[in-house]
Amino acid sequence: MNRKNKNNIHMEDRQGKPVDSMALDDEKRIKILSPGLLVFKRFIRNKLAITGAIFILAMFIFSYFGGWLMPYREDEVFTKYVDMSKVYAAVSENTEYKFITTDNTEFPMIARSQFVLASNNDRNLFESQGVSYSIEKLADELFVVFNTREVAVVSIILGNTNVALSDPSMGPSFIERLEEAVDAGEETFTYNDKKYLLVQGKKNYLAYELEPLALATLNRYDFISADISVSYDFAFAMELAMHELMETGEKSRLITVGGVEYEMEVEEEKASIYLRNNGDRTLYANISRYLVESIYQDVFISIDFKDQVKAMMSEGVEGVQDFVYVNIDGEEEEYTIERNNTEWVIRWIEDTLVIKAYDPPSKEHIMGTDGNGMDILTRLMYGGRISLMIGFIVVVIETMIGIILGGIAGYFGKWVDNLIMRIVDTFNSIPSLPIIIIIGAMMDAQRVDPKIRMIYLMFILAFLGWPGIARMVRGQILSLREQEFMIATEATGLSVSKRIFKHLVPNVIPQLIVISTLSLGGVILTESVLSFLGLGVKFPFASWGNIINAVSNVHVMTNYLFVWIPAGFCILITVLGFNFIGDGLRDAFDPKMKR
Amino acid sequence: MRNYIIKRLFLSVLILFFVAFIIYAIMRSIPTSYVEAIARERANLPGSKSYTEWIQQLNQIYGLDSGIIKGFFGWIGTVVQGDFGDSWVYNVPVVEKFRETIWYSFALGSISFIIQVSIAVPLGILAARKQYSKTDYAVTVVALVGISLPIFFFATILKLVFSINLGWFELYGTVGRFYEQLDGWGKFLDLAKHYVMPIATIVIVGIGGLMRYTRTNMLEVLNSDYIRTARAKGLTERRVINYHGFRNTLIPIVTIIGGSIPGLFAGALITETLFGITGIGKTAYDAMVGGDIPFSMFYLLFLAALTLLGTLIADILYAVVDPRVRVN
Amino acid sequence: MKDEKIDVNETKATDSNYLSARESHKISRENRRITDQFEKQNKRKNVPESEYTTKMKNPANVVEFDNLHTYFYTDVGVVKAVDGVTFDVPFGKTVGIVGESGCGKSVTSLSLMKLVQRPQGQIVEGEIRFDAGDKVYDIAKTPIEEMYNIRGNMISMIFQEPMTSLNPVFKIGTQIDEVITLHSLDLFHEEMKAAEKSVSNVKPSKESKLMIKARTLEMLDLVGIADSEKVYRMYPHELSGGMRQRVMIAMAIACNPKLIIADEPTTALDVTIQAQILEILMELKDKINSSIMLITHDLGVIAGMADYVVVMYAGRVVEKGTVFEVFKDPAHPYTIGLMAARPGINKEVERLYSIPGKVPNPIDMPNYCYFRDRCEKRIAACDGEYPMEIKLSPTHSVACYLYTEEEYRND
Amino acid sequence: MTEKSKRQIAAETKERLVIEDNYIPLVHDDKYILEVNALKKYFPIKDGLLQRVTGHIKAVDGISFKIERGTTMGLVGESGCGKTTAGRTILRLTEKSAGQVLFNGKEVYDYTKKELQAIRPQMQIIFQDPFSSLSPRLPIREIIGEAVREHEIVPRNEFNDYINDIMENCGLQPYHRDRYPHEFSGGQRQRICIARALALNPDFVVCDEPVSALDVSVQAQIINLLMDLQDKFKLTYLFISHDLSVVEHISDTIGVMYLGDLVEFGRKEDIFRMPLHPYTKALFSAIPVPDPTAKINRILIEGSMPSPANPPKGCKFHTRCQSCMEMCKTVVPVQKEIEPGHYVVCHLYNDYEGA
Repeated sequence: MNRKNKNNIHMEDRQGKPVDSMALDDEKRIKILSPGLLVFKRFIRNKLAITGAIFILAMFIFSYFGGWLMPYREDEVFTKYVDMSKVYAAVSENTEYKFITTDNTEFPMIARSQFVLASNNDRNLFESQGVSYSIEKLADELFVVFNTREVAVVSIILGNTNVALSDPSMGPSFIERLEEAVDAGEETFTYNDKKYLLVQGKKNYLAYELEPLALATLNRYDFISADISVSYDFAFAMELAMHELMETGEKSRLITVGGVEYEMEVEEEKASIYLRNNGDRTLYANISRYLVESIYQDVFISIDFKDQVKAMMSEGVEGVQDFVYVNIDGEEEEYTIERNNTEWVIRWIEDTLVIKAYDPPSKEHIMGTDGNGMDILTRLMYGGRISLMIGFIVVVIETMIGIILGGIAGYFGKWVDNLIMRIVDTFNSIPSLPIIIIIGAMMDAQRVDPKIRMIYLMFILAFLGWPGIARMVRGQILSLREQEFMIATEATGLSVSKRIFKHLVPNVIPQLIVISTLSLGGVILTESVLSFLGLGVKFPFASWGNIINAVSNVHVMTNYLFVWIPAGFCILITVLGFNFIGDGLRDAFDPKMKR
Repeated sequence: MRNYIIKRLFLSVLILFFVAFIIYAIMRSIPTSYVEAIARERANLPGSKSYTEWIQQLNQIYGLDSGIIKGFFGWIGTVVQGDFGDSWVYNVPVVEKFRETIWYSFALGSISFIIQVSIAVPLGILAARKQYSKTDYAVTVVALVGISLPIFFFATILKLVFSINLGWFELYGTVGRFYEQLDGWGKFLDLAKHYVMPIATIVIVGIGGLMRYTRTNMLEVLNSDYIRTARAKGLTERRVINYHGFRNTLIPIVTIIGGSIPGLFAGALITETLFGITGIGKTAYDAMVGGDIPFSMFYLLFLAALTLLGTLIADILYAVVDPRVRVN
Repeated sequence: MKDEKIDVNETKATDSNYLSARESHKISRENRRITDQFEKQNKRKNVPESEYTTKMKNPANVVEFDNLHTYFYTDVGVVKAVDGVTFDVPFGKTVGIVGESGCGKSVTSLSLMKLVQRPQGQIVEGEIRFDAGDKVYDIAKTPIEEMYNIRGNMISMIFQEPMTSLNPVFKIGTQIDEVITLHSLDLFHEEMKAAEKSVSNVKPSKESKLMIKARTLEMLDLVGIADSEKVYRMYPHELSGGMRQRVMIAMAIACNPKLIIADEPTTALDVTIQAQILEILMELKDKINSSIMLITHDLGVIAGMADYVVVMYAGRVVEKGTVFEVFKDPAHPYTIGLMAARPGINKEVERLYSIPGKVPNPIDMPNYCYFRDRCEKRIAACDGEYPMEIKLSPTHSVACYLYTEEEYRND
Repeated sequence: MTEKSKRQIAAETKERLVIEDNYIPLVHDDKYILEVNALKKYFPIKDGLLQRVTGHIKAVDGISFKIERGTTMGLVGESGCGKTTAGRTILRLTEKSAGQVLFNGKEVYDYTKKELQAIRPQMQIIFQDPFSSLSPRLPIREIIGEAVREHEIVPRNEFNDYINDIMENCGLQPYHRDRYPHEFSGGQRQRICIARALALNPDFVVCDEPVSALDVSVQAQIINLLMDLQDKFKLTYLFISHDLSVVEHISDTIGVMYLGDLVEFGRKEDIFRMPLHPYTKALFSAIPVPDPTAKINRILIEGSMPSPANPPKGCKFHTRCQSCMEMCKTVVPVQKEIEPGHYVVCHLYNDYEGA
């Protein structure tokens, strides 16, 4: 009913006009469509064209305005803190000798291994890299290593002791002491606070001067603070004391090293050392066979923690065991400990700073993040800018070349036309994609700057894309030239430039718009293929193609769909949009099409 | 007609000559440091020729040591004898590698092509018959989506759905590991498992153009006077379209189909690479990315020749198919 | 340059006579609604025969157009291309339809064949009665399926453009054979009648093929093609325009149609060729005894060919009568003007008569005489409704206020 | 094919390819605005590998005539007889192959490009096809006015009035100025074409079938318009048409063309009173007469026109001529003046000189 009313109004509208005052054959009687509206109307009526226009508009807004509105930068890497169960420390029973050297001396690595060999074979002398060393066994698994220097040879010929000194500075009293030792059959002797070693050869004795170099022990020292390191003297004293205590069964003893008084308490295989100060005692260090080491270089594990761990271990750890450590500030820290063969691994939940790689969509990152921790939505926007920009620039360049060459060929004809058309044929048969791939690969190897690369890419694409346009322009101009209105322009004596720009060009433009729109889609597609192959737009610049590039990793392809699916649809929609519009425009401009 | 063909052949050879020159010039403008770096890299690979041998080969065949014009003629001389040098990446003569791989591409190309034609032409005609109907819109949309689909994206989706999620087809390669041990049917199934997705990709991405082309031509034919005459004769709509309309539409379609036959040898560069099919396309891609100058140059020239052959065939076919042109 | 540009703006603002986007939208929406209705009607299947058969008013006629309206629903409005046309085509006679381009003469003939460009063009109202012998069709209501049997068989058509009206990829012989195979197969093979249902798929046997070919050659001979055997094997493009038009005529007469529509058959041809073609048509008409509907804008052609003349103007018949009546005593001012406008050999006039103004665009025509505004004999009565048809004699009638029924009844 | 015959053919071809350019130079008479002498226009046919010229389409094959100032010459003939080409060659819209074209006593082909452009306004052309003869993307005011501005025919401040004036003269409304060609009917387009030509204030206008595409009533309007304008502006027309009755109405002199030749030429009255050439006669008789009572004896000429690329030897019309004689098949007839100003090219009148 309503509809009918509307129709009536409509009829009145048209009849209400002062028709009668006009003659029937007056064109003013009939309203017609203006030329612009005619094309526009045909375009509007094409649903696909409208869809295409909406697509493109949306992509433009998305890429350009989206890029402005987006708070993130194109290449901003996002990080986050993650509670990660991370290995915090490893505990193992020490089975290797630790060498505590005296001040300012060095015990080379090679020599250390020689020591292990020697100690296993009960030799007390060994050599490494031309340096002689000797070993003194203090207790089981406790040795002192000396730097050894031959000082004298004592030969006993017919009961006569003959001493040959290597060092003339040694006085006769040393010889006396030496002879005394030889007579006594001592293996070592002391002279002038220095230790000497006598080794019996076949016919003679060799005397060596011993200089303490290092203490070799299986025990580990855990100090109260990271600043303290173990010194030779301290270790020597402590080791001896500990040994003795364990032998005697005593529980504790006072030891003075370097004027500082310590108290040692021994319990099973470990010992605690307290610093005594006017009767008070504070824990200073622990000695044990266990090695508790943080995997971080800068983390010092407190002695309490180590104690707690050791205590747990002595109770025996089975499977994964949680434990809580109360630190100095009274906070509880949760850890897990797990036996792993001969080792124990301590893990903790750590707030770690990591790159947000492949973060699923969230509030901050509506489309998630990619493998580099960059916001995918932002990348898509900037990628759109680049894809569209490349598309437009390439099409503008190739259209210009096409118009100029096609126009010249079409307008001047004859040999000029022939020549240009052969050039077009030639360029047409040059395979463009392989050439771009080769140049891309070459630029890769030459490490060309991504920005310059992009410019090259545009020029190459344009350079290989113009022949189609040139051919179209030429054909169009050839057919226009035959039209009578062009002959009329010649007959009226118009100048060549006016004939070209006022008569030819406007008539070529519709076709040109169509072909440019269609090739826009093509260029964007080619660019995306190249970028996908890693030969087009390069990181840090985003491009839809290089975003999809992530799928070369099958894991990403299968598990992180949000990384590559949107980019694919962006390309599809944009190219489809341009194709829809181009198709619609072609129909709209074509007077033969009825609608 | 004979004169025409001879003339066209002559022209094609001439154009091919210029194309060859441009390709040669492009290759020559590659920085020598790059060439040397690649040669050195190649020489380090096990079983390869030495660096000096590679460079020597290049110098010999491509005349890198002489001027560009002289070098070009030298190169053309060797090419005419069929000598394209040894591939750097594959370590075999270029022509030999080409012979090995071309049939994979041809198989892939021709199967897809047959499928494409047999789908696109009927659908195009259907769309034209029912212009502006829902069918027409659907066909147009399918065609344009095909044209607009990024091939790598579509291939990836196929892989994801059919290979990873459904497990119907294989992700990569031409044959399975146990291919040799399978019986005939098994071999066929195995091949199908590898080839279905690449073929589907090529078909979907390539079908749009032909479909649109058919539709446009059919529309033009249907608007012509002789179709009205056919209707006035009392022919049924079916016969008007399938006989009078179709025969006229066939002229441009046969032309374009004939023209694309040489293209079947060109290999689907992207598709083959994506699906790991060792056809000429993938081989060439690896060669190009690997800086294999001899193979790249051969491939470029090969493609140019195919393009020219395609246009030549199309033009000749046009003259053969269309009675109006036949006489002259 | 500058001052010109200002001028441009001035004139543009005042004199735009363009449809606004809204009006245009309204029109196209309305058009779609109406054409969709018609299309629904057209696409019905299995229409009962009673719906499209009727009776002739006068059994001497082969075709009777009765108040035919054919409209085109275009973007700028409804074009009433044929707006109430009534005339008869008697058996064995030639009826010439004259009028200027756009007057609806071609659309009238296309309506008869149901070949009007759909969906824009629709037969909106009226009847076209066609006597097919065993029954009488109302073409306006006849479904397309039934039309296949009428087209080319009972009514055939010759078009204006011989260069484009023949299918370029088929040989002449094939094209004429086709129409004979389609409609007259039973002439050669009784048993083939059974297969008539699937006409398009019938593969004629060898003998009937030869007979069909013989018939084709006969037709080619009939239209004055000397080397028919050779022409049979030729493609259309190998023939000149005149020859092609002969082929078209051969095709049109091949099935002995009851009516031949010749739509400007000689307009695209040179005078000398036109004379040849007209000669052939004249001869053939007597030979095959069918009626001809000759559409042309050339009064000379009509005078030489037709028995009856129908003058059309802006989609309506303004005058009709026998050729002698119309040429001797043209009644309608338009007919008179048309005749005076044509320069003729040995017709000494200083100045040609020219009808002022131009043919109106048939959109939204007001309800008064369409010729009123161009008419030099306009009287007060002309401001009234569109004039009725006045019978000046039993065969001669005119739609004009200058004449009244009484005047002639008394005669 | 033997070697010899090949060479022979080559020699023959070579001979055929030579365009003869021998004519007796004209002496200019100021009463004629246009004098055409032995004008030829051949279009080359290219073939073979190197696109060598292998033959010619002899569109215009040596025609001679003169047009007096302020008169109209009609040029009739069937389509493809070369009348359009003749018109365009006279205006140097295509280059001639041979012959002379004197416009106001000066050889048109002697002008430089620049000079030619400057004298273009004096000789204008109106085309047949009203749909392709107007630039579709320019408004009417531009189509008519652009050349006026280019040649500075009127001062800039009078430009608008001038254009309005011209449009009014040609029966166009002022509001048409801003419309585009597609909005007009054929007749109006033809008016626009006439206005475009007339705006340049020409002396001589080639009307190339200006009414062929129009309806009868519009035809009359355009013909009347052309004749009115001729009176008003003292124009000279070369009126090309295939329609004899139109030509008869408008022309003072008439030339009949057949296959590139001017077979008959003379004053209208003479030609209609006494058509001489068999082709002219046939042409006259072929015109349909709008009188059903008139029974005319048609001279039907058989067949259609031969190809201008390979015209018949001798008289080109002999293949279709009813009064063909033996000599017509071999000997090329020459132009003869049968009565003052009435020329014919036909062997039938070989003896006429003596009579």
